[in-house]
Amino acid sequence: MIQLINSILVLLVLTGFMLLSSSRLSACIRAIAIQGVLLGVLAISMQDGQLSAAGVLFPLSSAVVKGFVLPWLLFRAMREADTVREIEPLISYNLSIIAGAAALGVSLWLGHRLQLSPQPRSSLLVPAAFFTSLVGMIVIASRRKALTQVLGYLALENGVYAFGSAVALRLPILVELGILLDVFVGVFVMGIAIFHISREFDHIDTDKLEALADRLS
Amino acid sequence: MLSGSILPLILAAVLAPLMQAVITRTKSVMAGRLGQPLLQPYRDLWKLLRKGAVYSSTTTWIFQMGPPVGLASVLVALALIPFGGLPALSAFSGDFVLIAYLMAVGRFFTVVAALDTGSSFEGMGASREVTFSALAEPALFLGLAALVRQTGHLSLSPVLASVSTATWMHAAPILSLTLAGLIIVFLAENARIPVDDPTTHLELTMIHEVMVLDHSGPDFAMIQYGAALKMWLFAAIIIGVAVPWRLGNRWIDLGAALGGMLVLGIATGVIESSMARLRLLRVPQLLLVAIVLSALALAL
Amino acid sequence: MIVLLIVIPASAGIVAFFVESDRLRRILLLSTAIVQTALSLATWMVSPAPALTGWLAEDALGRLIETLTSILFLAACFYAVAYLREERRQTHSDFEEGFLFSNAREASFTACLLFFLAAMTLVAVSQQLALLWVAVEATTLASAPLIYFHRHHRSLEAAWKYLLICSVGIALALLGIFFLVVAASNPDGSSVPLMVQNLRSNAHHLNAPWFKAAFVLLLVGFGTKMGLAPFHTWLPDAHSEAPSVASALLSGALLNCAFLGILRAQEISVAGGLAAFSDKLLLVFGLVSMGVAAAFISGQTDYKRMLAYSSVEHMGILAVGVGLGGAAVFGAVLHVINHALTKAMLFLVAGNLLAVYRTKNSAEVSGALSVLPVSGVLWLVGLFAITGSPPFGPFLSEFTILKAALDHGQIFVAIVYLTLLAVIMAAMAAPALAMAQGTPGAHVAALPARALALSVVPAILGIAVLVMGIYVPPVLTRALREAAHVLG
Amino acid sequence: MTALLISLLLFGAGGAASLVFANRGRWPTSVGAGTIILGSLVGIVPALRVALGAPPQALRIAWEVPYGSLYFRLDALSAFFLLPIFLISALAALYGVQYLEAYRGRKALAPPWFFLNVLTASMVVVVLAHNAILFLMAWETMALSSFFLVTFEDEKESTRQAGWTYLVASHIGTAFLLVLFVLLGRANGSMDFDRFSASAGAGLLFVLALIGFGTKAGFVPLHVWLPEAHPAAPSHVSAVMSAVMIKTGIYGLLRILTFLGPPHAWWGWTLCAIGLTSGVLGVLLALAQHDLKRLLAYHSVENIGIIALGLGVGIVALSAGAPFIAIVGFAGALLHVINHALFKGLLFLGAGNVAQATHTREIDHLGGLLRRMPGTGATFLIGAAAISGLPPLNGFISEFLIYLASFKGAASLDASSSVPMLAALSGLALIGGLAAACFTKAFGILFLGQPRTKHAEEAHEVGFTMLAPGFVLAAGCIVIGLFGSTVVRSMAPLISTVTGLSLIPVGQNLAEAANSVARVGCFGAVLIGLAVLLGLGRAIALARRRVSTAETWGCGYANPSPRMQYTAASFAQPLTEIFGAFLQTHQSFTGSDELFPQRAEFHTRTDDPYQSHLFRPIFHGISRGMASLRPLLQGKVQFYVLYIAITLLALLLWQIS
Repeated sequence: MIQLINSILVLLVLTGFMLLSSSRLSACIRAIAIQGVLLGVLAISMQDGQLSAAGVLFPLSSAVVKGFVLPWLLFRAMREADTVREIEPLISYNLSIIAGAAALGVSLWLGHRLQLSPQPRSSLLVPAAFFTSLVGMIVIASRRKALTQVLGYLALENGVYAFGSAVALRLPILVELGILLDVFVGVFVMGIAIFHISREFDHIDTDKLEALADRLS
Repeated sequence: MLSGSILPLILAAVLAPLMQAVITRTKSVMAGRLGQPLLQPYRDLWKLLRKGAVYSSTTTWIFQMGPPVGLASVLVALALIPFGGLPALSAFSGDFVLIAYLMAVGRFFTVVAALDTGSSFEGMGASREVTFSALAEPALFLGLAALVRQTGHLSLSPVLASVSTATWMHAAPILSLTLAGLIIVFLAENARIPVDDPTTHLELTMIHEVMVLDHSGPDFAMIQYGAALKMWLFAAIIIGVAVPWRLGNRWIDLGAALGGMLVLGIATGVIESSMARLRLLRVPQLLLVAIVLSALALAL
Repeated sequence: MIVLLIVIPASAGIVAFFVESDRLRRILLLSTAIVQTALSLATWMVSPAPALTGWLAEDALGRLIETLTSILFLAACFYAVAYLREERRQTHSDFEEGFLFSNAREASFTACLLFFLAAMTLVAVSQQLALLWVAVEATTLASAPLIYFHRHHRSLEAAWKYLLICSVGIALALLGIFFLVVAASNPDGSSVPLMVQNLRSNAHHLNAPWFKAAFVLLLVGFGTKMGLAPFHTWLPDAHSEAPSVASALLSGALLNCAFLGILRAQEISVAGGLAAFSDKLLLVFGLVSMGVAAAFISGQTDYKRMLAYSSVEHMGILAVGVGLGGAAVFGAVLHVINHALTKAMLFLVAGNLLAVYRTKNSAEVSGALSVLPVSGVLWLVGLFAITGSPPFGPFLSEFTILKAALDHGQIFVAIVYLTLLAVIMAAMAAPALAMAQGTPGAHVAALPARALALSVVPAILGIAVLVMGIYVPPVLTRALREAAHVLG
Repeated sequence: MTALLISLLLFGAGGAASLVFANRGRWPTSVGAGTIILGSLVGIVPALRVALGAPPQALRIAWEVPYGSLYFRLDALSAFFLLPIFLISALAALYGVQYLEAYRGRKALAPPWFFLNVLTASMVVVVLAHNAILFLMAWETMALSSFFLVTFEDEKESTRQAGWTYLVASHIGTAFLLVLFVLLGRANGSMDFDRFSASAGAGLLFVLALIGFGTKAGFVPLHVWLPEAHPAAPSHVSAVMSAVMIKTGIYGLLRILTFLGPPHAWWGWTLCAIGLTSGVLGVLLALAQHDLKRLLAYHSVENIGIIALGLGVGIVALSAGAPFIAIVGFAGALLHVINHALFKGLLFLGAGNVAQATHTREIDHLGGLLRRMPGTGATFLIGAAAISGLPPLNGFISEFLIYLASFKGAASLDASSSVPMLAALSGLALIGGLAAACFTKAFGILFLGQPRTKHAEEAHEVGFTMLAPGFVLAAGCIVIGLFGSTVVRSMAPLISTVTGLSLIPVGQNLAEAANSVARVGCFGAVLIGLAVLLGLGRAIALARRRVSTAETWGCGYANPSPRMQYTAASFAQPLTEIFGAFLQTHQSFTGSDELFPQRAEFHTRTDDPYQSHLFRPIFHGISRGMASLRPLLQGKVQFYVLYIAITLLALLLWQIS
């Protein structure tokens, strides 16, 4: 079991790097999709042995939403905005990978500082979750395309969710559903926004979205 | 209220023009001339009093108000001046403040009267008058403060009464510094050389005389008489400090004081004929010197 | 009863989305707002029973925020109805760039307003932190379309930034809540339910490092939504581009709801004896926010942005107040009310000025007092109130906070606080006065007969601000004490 | 107390009514002015009674605001300040009736009446308040209402600028007061004055009070708002503000002193220093002005300086244990509060008459007004003589007392304590001289000689209701000047409240001083009598002689023109030259110095050196510093998220490790 969990977490980290390194949006979306599925599996495998209906049903549904529904939405948005790759991000891909490495370091330090008690199944859990969130922020902060930023936001959410599924098993199902719903609606609304952006500016580079600022008058 | 003696007032009223005569006489003697008779000022006053008057069409009642107020203020002030050991007609704590401000009243109305004519020359004189008097005031008050601090009294009569040979013995430097300051104020307030030249004929260089260009007849008489009284007033204060002999016998004391006045008059004459009028720009410096002297007297 | 508070606006929102006739929809909006206000006022008479196994319950703090929200919403609705009518009439050419644009469907706007209300109410009454989180996120999603009411690129940009930044922040807040679960879990590993009550009662064996991390995350997360610097970046854009009604609700109501999230965390921290730690953070962010606000208010040419930054400032004041503890908390909670009323009024008035002068550049506005007497006067009232001069409400609350700061010997805090207040006052007064006074320029739009509500609603709010400055009702004082009590 | 509440009620009602009847023609005017006058008449009675020694009255009502209570207390100090407030406000209201008519049609007249009522009411509450919150509310209401009165002519850019300066200045001042009151109330946790105690270190509290109240009073360098606001305001408002409103700053300072217990000597030294600088710089700056109301505004600074000198002398003496000096010093300062109210009110109203009759405040554009406006001219002359401290007018009496105190101090106190005394008396002398210079200039150039422009030629006397207040005030100046001793004797309760010394010795010391004042009065009367006699004498003498009129003697030049008259600028030039270092006068000369010069122009302008060299740089510095943060918000959403991330990590590193 523990091996499974660890390997899932490692995969989670790897998808994070994939998200950071790949310039093709489709690849990034896939990375997010994989993360979604991984999280579902993780959530199930965390509750060692005693499987409850809810305990299985909910992770499955979330896996479905995160692994398939959202990616589908995003692909549609991509097609509407007919853009395939993130050209010249604010910082180069190498640099963002280095940033990712740094993020990994920070996450490990944090995991060392914040010990779960009693020891959870994997000491990798906290670092991996935190790393995924940081990757999400790095992506948002370093990419130009609105779509990529949504992906970043999803990665952030995945990180949070990974942590949640690990420690907060006992979160009431209602809350979990609420959270899931929120993520879904969030992405949905953002998708609409992206649609409007692409219609307004006929592309989705956010560097056109800099009209509002406090420049020296 | 009227505790003291009326004699100082009478003496001032009678002898004030004489002092001016002394000064003029000294100057002419110094210049090798015979000079006018000592009673000339009285004659002039009498002549002016009998004349009619010419008023500028520009002027208003302010102009006519100037001379009476000016004269009245000096007369009232003289009622507070002791002389030769005789206490003033009236004395109360702080009376010297009243004296100084009565002088200010006279000045204020002389100045507005001058401005009333709308003449640029009189305006100029007025401007200089207020400038220099504004600087002379602090010097005067610091000098008075020095005397007050020395004697511990708050009224001019006791202050001057208590300046005795003994005081001079132990506080000579203080008193002489104060005296020097007061003398400068005396010269400035009475428009004498080196501050102002009363006998010049170029209006542009005058201070006091130019302010009264348009006054004539009785008005001018009042102004002249007032000027004489004002001079007497300051001289009396100076003499009160400078002539400290109080032998008890009032006639001798009076004589000493009068002698002092005579000397002061002659001294003024000598100064006037021995030095030239300062450039107007230098006058403030002279007054600052006076302030410094009095301040020094206080610091000692 | 509590459920009703949420269900009524939510269902009304759904209905409103499908109602075609404007009249009916507007009537629906107004009646919902009235009912909501009536209900929330009723909760002061009879405190409602907790619902959903205590997930929804009204404590003093919640009730205050909830009532305030519904009252502001009521005011906003009356204004909005009039505003929407006006919007119908005039052609939409952009003030700044002159291009033509359309508005969003009024139906969806109304619906979002109602959903927004429902979400905010849920925030106020939910005792379950995760639920509270869901509610806060819901407010974001419900209000984003409000910001994008005018369909042009600037408002779109504002909406996008709002969505993205707040979502990121909220995600962090969720992480914080999970951390809280860990921090609060019993030694044997079994975790306590995420109810404020239980968390407070179990606070004595909080796991300090985990809780600190949790508090930091919650502060950053909800702070983003609340507009604490340096997370406030969405706020000026959103407030300046949203229609004034929306701005009024964002500043007056939404920010308080986000603040409530932080207050919940603070409650736990106080109960757990970690106040020293959380107070420090709150003080730092409070003063930083005030400073940043001062920096961006001075020389600010856009008067709606100026008001937005002033909101940042006042959020900072709230943080300082809570961070100081003691009597300052009372002041802070009082300030929540004062700021909400004042700022809502100011934004509504700003809306009126905008409609007449058709510019957001304060340099191009002058003589409001003569063009719009009521709005002009209210604008000045608002200016003096918001800069904390008597006899208006904010003075009392700001004074209370200052007094507490000095009484606790927090001299440094007091000095910075006063200095920044003075700077902000000086910086706000110059443009705001120039707008109200002087002679109106030639470019002033010809006045259409404007609806009465547009000036009556802010006037009522203005009167409320004045009253709050010279008479704080005892019942309110009691509620404030009760609310302040749990916050140390 | 009830009477005072009634008068407050009247002010409130009048203010409200004048708004309600805003568009009912003359209603707002008559209602607004009427209530002020009526309220003042009602209120002045109890004030007078308590000021003359009736026991203090208090009234405390619970008030539902934090730390607040409606706590009014009327003791000798409050009563004393109430007198000028009521008197000047009533007269100003009467004056305003006609003054504001000039604006009918161009501006709404209801607001100024509303705000004048509010201003009066708030001033009354300020001096009555016995609770910090109540005080602060009234204090700020006072500032706001006067702000709106100052910006009455808000169509002028300069006026708006002045308003902003005033608002910011008073706001900053209030900030210091907030701290002051909180610290005072800290010990007993109550904001009622009678629970106050100087627990937090009396020195600090004194400094806070000095800055906070000094801003309102106009101590240099906190005076910068004054020369802006007073000229901008309508003249009757300038009169109220300059004559009584800024005095509330003095009131506040005295009130605080009563909480601080026995004063330290350095407080007195500080006050003397401030008084000296304010007095001398105030009068110098006044001397350099060409705008009549600006000139008067600077004279307010000067007179506040004189008051500060008196207080300083008093405090030094108190701490040195010399009751007579202390009592006389305080008496002088406080009497000067009333006196300044009288003659400064008179002068501002006179300036208002001139401004309305000639539509200009430029002294150098006027001249020869005495013939055209005899009433205004005569009253203005009395005011000018009074403010120059000339006997037999009131200004001299108060300055005389301060002189008396400082001479006594110079005579009796030890070397170090006598330094402030000497500074005071020499300073007073200099100030007196300069003030005389300034007002001979003002009166001479305005009213004497010949009109310099059409403005002055076409001037004609204003109506009776605008003259009457001036007459009343002038009469006041003369009465106090002649019967000052009675006033001084009656100040015993006040002085004992302020100094904390017991009534009997205070009475005796005051009586001693009053004797001198009585002599001064007598001599003043003699002076008048003698002057009249001499005048009569001359008239009789000239009656039977040839009295002719001619052109002014132009030293040979036959036809002088008005443009050849001495101007205010040239009149003041020697003094501004001498003290140039303090004034920084800008001079601009256009013209040629050829053999036959063509048309030449010479201008001088004197800005406030503190405004231009102290405060403006500070404010610019602040705004520049603020602007340096702006690049942080350049609109890139990526950066915004980055800020969040960085802050988060920084916090975690800071808190968790």
